[in-house]
Amino acid sequence: MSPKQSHRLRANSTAINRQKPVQFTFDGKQYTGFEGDTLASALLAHGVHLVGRSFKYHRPRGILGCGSEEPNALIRVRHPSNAEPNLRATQLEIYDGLVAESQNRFPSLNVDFLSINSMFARFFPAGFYYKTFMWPASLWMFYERFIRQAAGLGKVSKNHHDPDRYEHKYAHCDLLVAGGGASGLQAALVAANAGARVIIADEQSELGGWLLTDNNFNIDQKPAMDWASTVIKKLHSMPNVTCLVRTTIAASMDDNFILMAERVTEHLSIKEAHLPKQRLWKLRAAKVILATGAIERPLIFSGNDLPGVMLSSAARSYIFRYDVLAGTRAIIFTNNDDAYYTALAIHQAGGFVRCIVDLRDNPKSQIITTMRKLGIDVRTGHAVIAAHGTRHIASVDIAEYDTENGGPTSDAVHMDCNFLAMSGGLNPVVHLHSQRKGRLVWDERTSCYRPENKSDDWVSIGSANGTFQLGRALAQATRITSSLVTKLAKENRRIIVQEPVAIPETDENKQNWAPLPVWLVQSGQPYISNKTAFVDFQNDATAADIKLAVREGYHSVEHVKRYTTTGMATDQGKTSNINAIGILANTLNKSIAQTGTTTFRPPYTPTSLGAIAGRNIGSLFDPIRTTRMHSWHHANGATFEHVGQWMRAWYYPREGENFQQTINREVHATRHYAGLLDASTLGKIDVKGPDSAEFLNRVYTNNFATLPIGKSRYGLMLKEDGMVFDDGVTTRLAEDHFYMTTTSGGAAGVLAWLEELLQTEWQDLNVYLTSVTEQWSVASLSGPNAKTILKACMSEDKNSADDFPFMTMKETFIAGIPARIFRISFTGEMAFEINVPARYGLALWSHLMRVGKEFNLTAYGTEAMHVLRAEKGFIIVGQETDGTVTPYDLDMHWIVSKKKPDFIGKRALERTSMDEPHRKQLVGLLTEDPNKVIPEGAHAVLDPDQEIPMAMLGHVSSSYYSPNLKRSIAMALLKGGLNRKGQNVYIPMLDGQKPIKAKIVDPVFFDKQGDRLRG
Amino acid sequence: MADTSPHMVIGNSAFSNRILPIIKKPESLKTPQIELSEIRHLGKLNIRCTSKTRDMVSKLTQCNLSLQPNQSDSKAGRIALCLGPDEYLILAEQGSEIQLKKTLNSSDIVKQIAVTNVSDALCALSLSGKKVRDLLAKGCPIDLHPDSFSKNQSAQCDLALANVILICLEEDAFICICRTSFAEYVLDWCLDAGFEFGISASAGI
Amino acid sequence: MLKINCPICGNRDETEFSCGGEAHIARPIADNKLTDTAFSEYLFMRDNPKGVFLERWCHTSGCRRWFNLARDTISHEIIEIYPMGQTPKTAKGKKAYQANWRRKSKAEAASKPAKRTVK
Amino acid sequence: MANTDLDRGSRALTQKSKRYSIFSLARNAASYHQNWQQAWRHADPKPAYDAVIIGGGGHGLASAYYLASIHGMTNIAVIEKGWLGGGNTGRNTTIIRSNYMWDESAGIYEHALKLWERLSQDLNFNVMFSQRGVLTITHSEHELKGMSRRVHAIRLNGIDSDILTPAEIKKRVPTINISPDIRYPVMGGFLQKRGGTARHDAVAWGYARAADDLGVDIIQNCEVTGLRRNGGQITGIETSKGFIKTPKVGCVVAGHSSVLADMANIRLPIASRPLQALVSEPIKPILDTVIMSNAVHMYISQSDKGEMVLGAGVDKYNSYAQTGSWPVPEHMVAAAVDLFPFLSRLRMLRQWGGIVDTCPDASPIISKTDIKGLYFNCGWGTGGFKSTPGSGHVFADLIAHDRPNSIALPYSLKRFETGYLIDEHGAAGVAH
Ligand SMILES: Cc1cc2nc3c(=O)[nH]c(=O)nc-3n(C[C@H](O)[C@H](O)[C@H](O)COP(=O)(O)OP(=O)(O)OC[C@H]3O[C@@H](n4cnc5c(N)ncnc54)[C@H](O)[C@@H]3O)c2cc1C
Ligand SMILES: NC(=O)c1ccc[n+]([C@@H]2O[C@H](COP(=O)([O-])OP(=O)(O)OC[C@H]3O[C@@H](n4cnc5c(N)ncnc54)[C@H](O)[C@@H]3O)[C@@H](O)[C@H]2O)c1
Ligand SMILES: Cc1cc2nc3c(=O)[nH]c(=O)nc-3n(C[C@H](O)[C@H](O)[C@H](O)COP(=O)(O)O)c2cc1C
Ligand SMILES: [Zn+2]
Repeated sequence: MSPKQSHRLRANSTAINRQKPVQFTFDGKQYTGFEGDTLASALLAHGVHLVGRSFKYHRPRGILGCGSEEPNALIRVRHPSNAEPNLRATQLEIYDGLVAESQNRFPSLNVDFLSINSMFARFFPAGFYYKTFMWPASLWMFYERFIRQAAGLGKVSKNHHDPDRYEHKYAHCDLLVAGGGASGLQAALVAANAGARVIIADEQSELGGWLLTDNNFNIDQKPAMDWASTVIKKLHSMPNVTCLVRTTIAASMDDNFILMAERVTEHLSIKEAHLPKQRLWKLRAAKVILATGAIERPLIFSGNDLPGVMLSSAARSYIFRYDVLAGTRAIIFTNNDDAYYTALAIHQAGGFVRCIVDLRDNPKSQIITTMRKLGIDVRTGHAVIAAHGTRHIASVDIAEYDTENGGPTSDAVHMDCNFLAMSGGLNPVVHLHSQRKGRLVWDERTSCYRPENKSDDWVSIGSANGTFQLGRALAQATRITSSLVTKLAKENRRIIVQEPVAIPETDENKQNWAPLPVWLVQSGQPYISNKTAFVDFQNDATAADIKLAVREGYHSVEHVKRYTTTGMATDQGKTSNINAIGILANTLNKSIAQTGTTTFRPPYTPTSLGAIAGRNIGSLFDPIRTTRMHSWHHANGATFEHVGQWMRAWYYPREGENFQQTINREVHATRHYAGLLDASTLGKIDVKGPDSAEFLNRVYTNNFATLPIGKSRYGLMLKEDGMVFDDGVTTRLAEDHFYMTTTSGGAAGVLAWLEELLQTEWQDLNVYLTSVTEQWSVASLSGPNAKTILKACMSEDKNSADDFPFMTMKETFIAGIPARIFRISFTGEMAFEINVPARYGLALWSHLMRVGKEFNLTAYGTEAMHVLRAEKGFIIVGQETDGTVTPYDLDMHWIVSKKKPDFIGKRALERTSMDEPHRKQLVGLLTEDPNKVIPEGAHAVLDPDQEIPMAMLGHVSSSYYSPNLKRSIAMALLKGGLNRKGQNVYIPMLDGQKPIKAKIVDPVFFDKQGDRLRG
Repeated sequence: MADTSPHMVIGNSAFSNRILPIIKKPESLKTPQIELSEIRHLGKLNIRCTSKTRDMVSKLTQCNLSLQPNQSDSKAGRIALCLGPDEYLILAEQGSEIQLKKTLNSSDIVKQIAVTNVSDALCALSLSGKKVRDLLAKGCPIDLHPDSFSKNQSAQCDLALANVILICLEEDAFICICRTSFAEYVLDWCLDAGFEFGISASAGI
Repeated sequence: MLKINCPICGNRDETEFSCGGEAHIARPIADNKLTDTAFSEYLFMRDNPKGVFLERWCHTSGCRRWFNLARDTISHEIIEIYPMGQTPKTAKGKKAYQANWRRKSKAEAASKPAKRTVK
Repeated sequence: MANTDLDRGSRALTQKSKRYSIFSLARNAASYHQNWQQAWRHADPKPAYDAVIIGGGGHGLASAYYLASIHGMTNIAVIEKGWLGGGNTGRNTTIIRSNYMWDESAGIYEHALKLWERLSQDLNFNVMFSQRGVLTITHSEHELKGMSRRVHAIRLNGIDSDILTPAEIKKRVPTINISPDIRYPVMGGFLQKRGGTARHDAVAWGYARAADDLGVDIIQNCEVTGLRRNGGQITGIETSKGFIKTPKVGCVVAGHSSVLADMANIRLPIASRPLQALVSEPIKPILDTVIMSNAVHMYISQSDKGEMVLGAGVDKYNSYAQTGSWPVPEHMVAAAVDLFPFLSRLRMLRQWGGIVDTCPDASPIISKTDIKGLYFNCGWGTGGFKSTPGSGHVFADLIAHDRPNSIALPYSLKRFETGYLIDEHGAAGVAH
């Protein structure tokens, strides 16, 4: 049996559905609320105020607000497979089966061991960490453990599994209206009537904004909320309008790029699997209207953080929206008229308003008279100088107050109570305006920061603009939206200006919105009371902390923020920042405008990381690219290697083979019989146009203008700094037509670079580039039997395989498949790179393997390819080079044309430092012990016994066991390497083993003359 | 030339590693609201030419190339797309692109143009159904509202992490062209994103 | 996130583009002799103004065309977009172009064929 | 390197009454903390100084502190246009490590790390240097090879570095996802145990307080608007608070270096780019090691206050706006959620950017210029917080002696002419 909803009123709000009771638990106890309740309203309905403990002092905390501004009521929700910390009870809509619990307490809310911190609070003023825990130095890591353990709010579950979906959605509109209060609704209506594509979004569960709370007057002769409902209904019916609720506008960025976080199923007890938990909208709006309303400021006095102390507007919302009377013996503490309406509401709901304490000396308003007439004790020129209670407010001290000099001028009167509603005036919600670097101006009259409406693209209206009077807000909404519509209509024929647009009329109570700003209510003993006068409730920053920061020289508002952590909690200071600035300004004897504000940053309220990640996780984090032969590799047991986004067959282990055995077998087979490699991932670029030869001449270091048609040439590309960028073989297909290949990883970069050169540097060249990487599948057939196999597969003119000189190309048919065959070799064996239109890739591969079987054809992967080429001393860009290596360093002087007047990188190579003998240069290494394979990446030194730090010569870039040479081989980039051939070096090991001794040699280990490759 | 063989008419599927059809849908739905299939028998020709030779190319290919970038035109079973000021893509019946290329390369303007067969480099997916725009909007940043992206419009843009060309055929029917090596990614992405509306992916024709 | 009006494709999100950095860096011809210092100005030294910056961008995910752009590096406002090979037309853009130290650099002078021409 | 106390510039605090200790804390608690003194004076500029440091970030303040404490130059000032530490010092993800690949980098970063290890004591200000270990994870065969190269070099340079297998990583970081099924599975990593994080603001404040104590004037809200020179010699600076005469000017303004250089008609190879970071809501301790991944572009740690602190790679275009572009953090979050699934149910609390001074070789510039008396310390880009003490230390030495010491020498501007770059791109990836 769950307890009774003792504080639920009999009234009948439309926001909650009394027909639908909802069961939930909080800290293990069962409660019943109604559909439409938030966790906060449902708990308050049971008289539960204590819902959490504060961050630093573990003070008991209750519910302060009624929406996203809430700093205190952070709770954790348990799900079957995980838990979600730090959710605001004031926004969390209850559903059947909700399991919620309080945070930051041990063992329980009522008894929290760390609340002892509160007693020692005087030892932990702001910044105390910086002053202590320094001795002895070695113990900081020990202290830190405890500090960390005490900090932090909620807990996440470690064995977390998130079954939920999170969606992203791009959207575009003519006008985004942020906030669905009276102003926002009117703005949306005006724009929608003109035919604009409108999105209106509000973070609450329904549109209406403040009207949902304050509904005792008329708009256009209808009760305010009826007017709103009519507008909402109209908007819903229009195809050009999208109405979003539970949608927080999280960020406003350059060019009206807006992020919105929509909570789709969080409030439902049955969450259908296909619907996302949240949806992140990525919106581009032509214009934005910010109608985000205002947030009430607390008043700062000793004990203002006790459970039972609430914002006045929140208290009113709980009464009107949720039919909940949060306190039965209420003190109202205010510096403006608005709180009197809360007093009235409490009174009318049957609560007892013990006293209205007004800081203003002699305020005059109809409502004050009304309250006095009702016999309520109204004390103007007074202040609540302290609130008392242990886990709940029990009493207050009230005294006459001198607002000029800041202090009580009479003895305090003690009054008991169980509730306090406070109002310090309104802060327009300027966050989205400020995120865009919109300026703020301090408005002396209304005592608030207002946005400076300067942009054509985003405008603030209504309370968000400091226009608190409803009638004026509606007029403003109408006028400003109409002018935006006029601008939009100039660019967009869909939008038709409607004139004149009627402004809704209101009969609201005329009230004085201007508060009397008193940033800090002092008791007679300020040193003591300031320490319990909370400014930032969540981070436990007090008025005393702010004053201490100033005393210690932290004067900038940004320093105060960082020294005291004010405004840095999960509410980002929605209720605290302006008060803190006020106290700071007073302490520094400056005006608020001179003091400034801290920087507003996204998001408006914390935004789920899961929603931000969306579906770009798991296998969809980054595309995987595969070749057309992939299924064969897979079926034949290949292990794959990542090469950029490509998955390449790395090696094909057979039953019982280890890695090295597989590689040995593949390498051996290729050298002795024949091997087949899937080379489809090589980048391929079709180069066509009259200036193609000239172009290639400029981008390669060697000469391509002289390349005869049908012939291929290896080329090296540098960047303008002279460093090796890419390499590959390019073939001339026709006078004005070339077929270029690039490395697999470099393909996109090379194409982009070449395009850039053509479009920016050399616009005079007439050349077209087209990527054909995926158009062709490539099988590289190599080994002594390669020609035989090729011949066996050729469909016509088989003899042409005999007359096939090295570095030439032929177009023919293989197994009936049209093919371009290149007689080039990366293994040092007689080899053919067979290119076929990609759709035949698999057919070609399978055919070659079938026919090759009797000639011992073996599929080999990239690892065997690496070994084969290393035996020949061929470099791999990215392995022997790292962006700091020139062709000279690779001992490839031969490939750098001395004749060409220019090519990319030429001038850089001429710098004096580029050909200096002590640069790191490519050499081969042979270990003394032929069975020792040096780990790749290891560094060589001359003297292994020297002290650390050692003088290193350079690193081993490639290192393998060569089954053909029956020994290990390695390549290295060593300082002055070319002149050191014949010398010994040592390679120190990481694992404590003895350094490996090796001799510097030429990097070509096998078939130095290249007889095999030429055939 | 290598690609002039009659053998080219066999189908070209980017999904040789996949078993289709796959249907993903919420339990509440009877039938999926989005259909995806590969258009396998489609020749694709990339043509580079300037305004000087464009009319000639139009004539030789029987395609209307007097298009603005990101516009398409379909005529007699061929779709021509303008990808940029000097770049066009022609989608034609399987095999006919070979003939087209031959025609262009044996014309007088051969020196001034570049014609590249990209039939196997690109994969064409047909996406249709009443929720198709909602699906695309999950990963495509351009404005897909029917007012802004309607019949005969096309766009080279991003779809999630792949680069694609979208062609609007009808209010609720699109062609999505991507590089074949990205096709599986695009398929997987669509299947996952389409679950909300129900999606069926079939091998296509 | 910027909205960039590609001269070919129209307004697109910044994510579709790649930024190529400072525009109007004329490439010295290797044949024109330059000191290492003057060459390093071409290779490494970059204009990095707080204010109007002329840079070049490519619509990588779209038409793959390069174009120039004048952008305010404080407000991110795009002042002007103009074709490759041209100089800015707006007053702000013109000023940024002319005020750039590079206009007087040796490297820029060496970008025009001197005694011999390349080809 | 820094061996003696004098080398470290250790002066603790000369004014005994200002020193922080357990006792001072207790004493002050008794008097309601009414008697704490200002951490530093709010000085007004004098007409002339022996040297001026422009930029009140960590590097500038450290430079001033070491000029005063080691080189005895106390008639100096730090000029800051805004508030101390409001630049990148106040907005970085605070990763500290010295496991760089090239000898030159190992030289400066290890020098800095040694200074970090005693910095709280040296400054009498707890900068909360937490040596919880920095683990760089790798996701491909290719990266494993790169890691091997780095670790070998690092170890031979005498810097601690351990290679960990995925299982060992899982043991140290239980919340990490080492499933082979994710797109970039964790294949290994290397750990610098001495690496970690520090409380960024405290670094600026601690240096400011210690420098002030030695007589250095710290002048905030004072923007330098011009550099005055006579022929080839610097003679003073124009500021929003008037002209200040001085024969030596050290520019340490990070993202604004090109702006300052322009005032002296000097060219720098610097691009000012946004670098972004974000924090989640605070939670109880769950991650005790700093994790970095170059391949998926993200790094993450948990602050002492409990937020998860995440950072990514640098944005693609120049900007002075201190904000970045959304796709960058979005990608970083996806990478982080993949590696740490528990993050999906956390929320981003705040997201911001800084203006980092990126250099073509991803290494800094600590250099004289063609103008006598004008020095630049910049180009730290995305990774200079870790070097703060070392950078200040060698820069002070350069300014005092008008000659770079052996650690600073490779970082001269001349390298862009000779081509002797210190290319940390390939080796460092995201260089934090
Ligand atoms: C998001 C982010 C994450 C980072 N993460 C790391 C990390 O994990 N590890 C790491 O080692 N590094 C990191 N860095 C880099 C690191 O923050 C910087 O390299 C370092 O803090 C630079 O310090 P600084 O003192 O040189 O510059 P800053 O702290 O920027 O100080 C320069 C100061 O100069 C002032 N100034 C500028 N112009 C003028 C003028 N005209 N007159 C007077 N004053 C002027 C500025 O106001 C500023 O205060 C990160 C940076 C960012 C932005
Ligand atoms: N607390 C108050 O705002 C408050 C208090 C008293 C009276 N009023 C009265 O309300 C009327 C003003 O109406 P209004 O329309 O300007 O404001 P409003 O408060 O009625 O509406 C603002 C709406 O914006 C929403 N919102 C704010 N930030 C958001 C974000 N980032 N994302 C999504 N939604 C967001 C809020 O949930 C709210 O519904 C005035 O007459 C004023 O006197 C308001
Ligand atoms: C390591 C680190 C931790 C931070 N933690 C928080 C935090 O807990 N709460 C918060 O609001 N901001 C936090 N910030 C961000 C700062 O509030 C602020 O955004 C950052 O210093 C940049 O300054 P700016 O946003 O004022 O421009 C943190 C910043 C850093 C560098
Ligand atoms: Zn474009």
